[in-house]
Amino acid sequence: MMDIKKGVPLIDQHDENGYWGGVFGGNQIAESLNYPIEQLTKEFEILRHDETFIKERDYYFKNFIGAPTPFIKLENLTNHLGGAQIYCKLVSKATGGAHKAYNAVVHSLICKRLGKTYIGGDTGAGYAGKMLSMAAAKFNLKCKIFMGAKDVERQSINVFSMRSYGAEVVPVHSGSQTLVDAVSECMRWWTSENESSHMCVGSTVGPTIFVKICAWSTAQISREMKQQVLETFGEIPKDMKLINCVGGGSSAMGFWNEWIDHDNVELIGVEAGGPEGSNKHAAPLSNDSPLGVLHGATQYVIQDDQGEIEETDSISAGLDYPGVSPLHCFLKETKRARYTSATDEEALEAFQLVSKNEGFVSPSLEPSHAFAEAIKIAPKLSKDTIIVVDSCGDSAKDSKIIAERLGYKI
Amino acid sequence: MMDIKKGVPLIDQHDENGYWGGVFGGNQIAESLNYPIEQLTKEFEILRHDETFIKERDYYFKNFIGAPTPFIKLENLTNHLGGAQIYCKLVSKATGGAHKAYNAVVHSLICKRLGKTYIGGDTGAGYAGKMLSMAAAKFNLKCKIFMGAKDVERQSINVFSMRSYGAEVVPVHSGSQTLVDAVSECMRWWTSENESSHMCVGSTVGPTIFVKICAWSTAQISREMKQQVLETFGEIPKDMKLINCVGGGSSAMGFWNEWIDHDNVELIGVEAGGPEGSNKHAAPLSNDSPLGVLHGATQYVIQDDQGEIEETDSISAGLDYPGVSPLHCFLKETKRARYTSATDEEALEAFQLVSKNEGFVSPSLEPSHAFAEAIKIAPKLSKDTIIVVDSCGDSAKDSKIIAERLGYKI
Amino acid sequence: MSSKNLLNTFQKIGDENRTALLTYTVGGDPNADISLEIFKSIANSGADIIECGLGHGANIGDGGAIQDSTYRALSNGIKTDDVFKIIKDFKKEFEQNIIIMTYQNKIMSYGKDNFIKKCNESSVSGIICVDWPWPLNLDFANKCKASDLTFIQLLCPTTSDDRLKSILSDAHDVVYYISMLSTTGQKLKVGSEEIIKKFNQIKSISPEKKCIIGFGITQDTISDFKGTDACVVGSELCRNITSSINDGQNPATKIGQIVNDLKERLS
Amino acid sequence: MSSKNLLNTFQKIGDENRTALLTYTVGGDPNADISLEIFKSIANSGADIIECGLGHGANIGDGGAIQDSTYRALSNGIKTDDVFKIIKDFKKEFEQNIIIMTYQNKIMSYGKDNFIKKCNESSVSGIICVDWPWPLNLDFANKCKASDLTFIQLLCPTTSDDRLKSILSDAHDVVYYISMLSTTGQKLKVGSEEIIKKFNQIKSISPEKKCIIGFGITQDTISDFKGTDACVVGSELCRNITSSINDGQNPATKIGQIVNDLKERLS
Ligand SMILES: Cc1ncc(COP(=O)(O)O)c(C=O)c1O
Ligand SMILES: Cc1ncc(COP(=O)(O)O)c(C=O)c1O
Repeated sequence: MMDIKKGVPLIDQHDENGYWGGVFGGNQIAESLNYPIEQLTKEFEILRHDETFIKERDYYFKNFIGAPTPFIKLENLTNHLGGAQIYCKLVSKATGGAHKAYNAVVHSLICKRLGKTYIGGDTGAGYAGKMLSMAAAKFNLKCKIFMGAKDVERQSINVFSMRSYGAEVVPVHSGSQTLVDAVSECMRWWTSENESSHMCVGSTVGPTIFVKICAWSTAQISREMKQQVLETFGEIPKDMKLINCVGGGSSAMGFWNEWIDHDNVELIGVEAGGPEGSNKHAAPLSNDSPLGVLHGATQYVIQDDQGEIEETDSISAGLDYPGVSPLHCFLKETKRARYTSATDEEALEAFQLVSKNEGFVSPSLEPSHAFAEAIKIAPKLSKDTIIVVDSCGDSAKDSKIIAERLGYKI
Repeated sequence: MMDIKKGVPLIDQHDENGYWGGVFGGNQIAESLNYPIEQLTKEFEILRHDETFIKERDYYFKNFIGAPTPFIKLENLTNHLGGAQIYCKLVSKATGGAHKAYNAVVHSLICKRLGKTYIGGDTGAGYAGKMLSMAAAKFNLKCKIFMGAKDVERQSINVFSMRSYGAEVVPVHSGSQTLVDAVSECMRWWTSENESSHMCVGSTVGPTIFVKICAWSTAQISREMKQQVLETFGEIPKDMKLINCVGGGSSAMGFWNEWIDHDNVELIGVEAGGPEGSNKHAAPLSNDSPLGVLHGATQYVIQDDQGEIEETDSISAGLDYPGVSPLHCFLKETKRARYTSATDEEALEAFQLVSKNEGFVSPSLEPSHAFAEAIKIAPKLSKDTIIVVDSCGDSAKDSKIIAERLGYKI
Repeated sequence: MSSKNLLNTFQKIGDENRTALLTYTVGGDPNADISLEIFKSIANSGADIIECGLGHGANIGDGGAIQDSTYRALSNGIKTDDVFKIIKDFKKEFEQNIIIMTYQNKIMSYGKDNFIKKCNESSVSGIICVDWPWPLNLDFANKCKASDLTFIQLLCPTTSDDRLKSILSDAHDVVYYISMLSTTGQKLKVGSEEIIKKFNQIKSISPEKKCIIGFGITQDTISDFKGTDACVVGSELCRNITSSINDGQNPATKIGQIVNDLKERLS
Repeated sequence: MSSKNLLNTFQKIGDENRTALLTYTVGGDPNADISLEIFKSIANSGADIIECGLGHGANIGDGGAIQDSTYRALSNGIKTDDVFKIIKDFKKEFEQNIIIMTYQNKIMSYGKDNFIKKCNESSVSGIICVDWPWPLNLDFANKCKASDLTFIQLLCPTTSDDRLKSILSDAHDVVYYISMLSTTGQKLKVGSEEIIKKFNQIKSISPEKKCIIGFGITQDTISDFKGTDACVVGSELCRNITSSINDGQNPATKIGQIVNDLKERLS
């Protein structure tokens, strides 16, 4: 039986080979990446206990990313649904419009500490790439972003940002031309360039150290939220549910991190169910996909009987990933979190309902999946239940897609 | 001689007819608007001294708009330019991406206090409209936004937001199809609908009460910044210059409000110079345009010898306005502020320089005009001079325009 | 054409137990010649007094129909002086009083004194300025009076009783009651009884002042206003100028016919 | 084809004072038949040992040339069993040892034991797994050894001395030295002296182990590696398969010519 230990940060609950629960994660990488990963692992262990580094991180989190992001009650949505009280952590207000900024800043700071001048990263929705180029510009690093050609097309606003920050955007034309291929290509690049370059993996995926750094960075979300919850309610509510979309899983990990040990807080992850009627779900957890090795880590992954990654399809580029963080596999296996999915259509409807009721929350398509779940369950719950949705991305990047789907003329 | 009084809020330095310096502003409106304007004037005088209202305002400023927005040093830009120390007030981090959120929230709250259920507003860049629809959705108000047809086209991302918040966007096809026509049309609408509807003017223009409400709302920017300046420097720097773009002038007024009485703080307003070589500047102050009456207020306004408003042209929809706030006319006449302009090309260059050097600041085209001035003057100034630029808008809405101009493929 | 003269006209009509018919079209729409022709046609068809718009592009009071007329005149290059010339030429042949209806910036940019002087030279009787409300307009109104021009104050349904009294006490011989809260050219959205009630209130405060009723009056509704001092039809005429032009016809003919009809319906 | 056999082959070549020539192509590229033909052509042209890629779409170690081959095979429906069948058919006629080069997920999804069993049945001599580094691979490597399969450990320029020693001490008879930090198919970006220096270091630690050098070796650079144990050419062959297909020619012919040439340059 896999177990979660209390009082130990989730990111540290792996074994000496980097496996959570002895199974998920690890460093299944080419030998050429062994040295930089060891180096990074050592450096990160030092830095995470280095007060100067923590101060620097917090300075940028506060002054550049704009922490803390608001924690607000969605009165109208609550009234509209009748049932649980719905709150929202407005992470989309982080500079750049999503939680990806935390990981990008931390990786850029690490890159400088490593004495490297070049940083590269993958991106799906474009937020990870946007934030990394943003941070790279600030920290005087050269920057290269790998992005599936399909995503370059559908998330062009974020591509614009990357280019304007001076990053080189490399469209990846192999495979499904989405995030999975971008990550592969980025890892290939790093394999060649790791002596002078640092790699930032855009979510809690990849070799163990990348999972750890990313979750450690986004943990800022729940750290500040815990305070906000206490300020708002005076105590931790008896019955609280935290709903988050899960692509790679970095946003959910950040949103949940401080709550793992609080058993009265339910953690609900929402994966991308894809178009109604399609089988190309990007939902390895809720669809019980088999175990596999992808991008250096063991995880549940959508694959055929040949171990080939299957194409996924989601309206939300950020969730369109066939694998999922080893941490989420671990949370699923230990039953600490439950995972479900929402379809494209449900996400779109949720987007509309939330936008029309609650102007200030303008969720991108990724968190719209989380809202879809909240909308499904809230009416059946009691007024004493607190639902908190992480609105981890801003809709601006999706304006083209949503407008087309909803027939707005823009 | 016109004089500024010390110790009196600038917005209250008008005479009993609403004229600053006896000349600028006023209520040159149709008789049909007299009653609602009187009613609004009275209500606002009550509300601005009502603690409950102030608390409510501050609650939304903090929890929805995300006040305070960051105040940061632009190290790379400072080093690059050599000379004055350049700081930035990152107002673009306000929810929705610009300072327009403050005015929108205040007007929506007022609308509710007035017992009205409908709110209408004008917009140029689309930010004023986006924020108003955002606030309207939150406060359960029906919302109508008037926008020049040309602006609907060039700022389509913001139009998308308005529609998703459930606002009706009315494209205005008359005249130059830009902000000036949108404001006219909005006032016409209000003339008909003022019994049940409230009007929000999107900048510090229009009849005196609208100038006052707007400046009172955006004053949040300098209120919070003053604290940040004190935290950063321990005192008010001996030689500080605050640079802000000026369209209608709401952002600049908000940025300057708390500093009016500090004579060692120079206030520099930057208007839109338009395309290089063109005469269609949207720069009534720096080009010494004659006095005129526009949208109910006396102000310097770009007009021909027949009193007809002349077409302006600016790459930045938000600055593309032939008039300017009476408050700025007053600041110009009393020499408290100095006004200059930047061309489209200079703004674009500034955008690039700032983006590549300082990732986190991603100014829209409006504040890029302010940066252009900072870039011009900083190298000639001493290291003891502090320049603060108000980056009052986020570039996402301009991605199409900038990408086209700079030849980025997106 | 002194202000005396405008009052006289109204009084004469009153004595005849008639309601004065006023028209509004934009001076110079679509160009100087045809505009003059239109004014003549209006006069020949029996209008009592003629309002001549001196349009402004950035107006905030006109609905679509009058905006179209204004943009047409402006884009055909009509200037303030052209409008004065049209009026002057008209007055050479016709008796009807002319009232200029305009926006403040047109007057300011022309120069206030200059504007009044030119009104006098062109035999203008009165001025309505849409965006120059009482009491801000008092200085200018006094100047008008000194030059024998009637400055016509505006009143509307939401003008409070106190304000109504003050305005009327400052007003010249003629005032204008805006029938409803709207720009020009919208459908009449209040009942005519309500309008007439307010008209009566105005008359009870200032029986000696003549009160023009305007906004939203068309061929369909004009007969409701029989018995009042005067009413104006504007947008309906402007709309017809537009359609005549679109149909390639001379708008003066059509406008004449409509004014004839209005005249009949009002008597 | 026991692991003994693979070592014997190397030893025989060493005794002949030759450097073994290894080739890498993707099994099933572009389809089963032609792939088999290519292997035969390679064998007939004098390659000593044949690496057969069992490609994976989401690989993270292959450059463009090998990716193209992989995608071609996969999109033509090649499955793991097809690759085993190609190998089996090849081995019916040829003596050359076959080494499978693959990614961990291919083995996992096939089942580790099953995979080893099938290797035995198909007379595979060794396995290289790009994304299964030491020491994570030890369990599987031991299983291979138990089934008489050589699991070939990988080494690279940044493998630390300590790690190098540990890996070598755990390694089977044959190891693989990745010549530079890169994916497959990139230009050789380090000098061959440097590579040979590291090769010598490896040999000085484990003189009894055979060391294959790979990555970046082409017709242009292969002669530099005379005197080492063995070197592999892969991307250059895959690139030529692609161009032959694009030119409508049989890739087997072209590949045979190149292998001939490589063989000459290496001797
Ligand atoms: C706004 C947003 N939410 C969620 C995701 C999914 O990633 P993760 O599951 O790592 O948070 C992305 C990825 O791009 C994103 O941009
Ligand atoms: C970002 C931004 N800055 C400036 C302006 C100009 O308006 P103001 O001068 O009122 O701040 C606008 C108007 O839309 C805007 O969107």
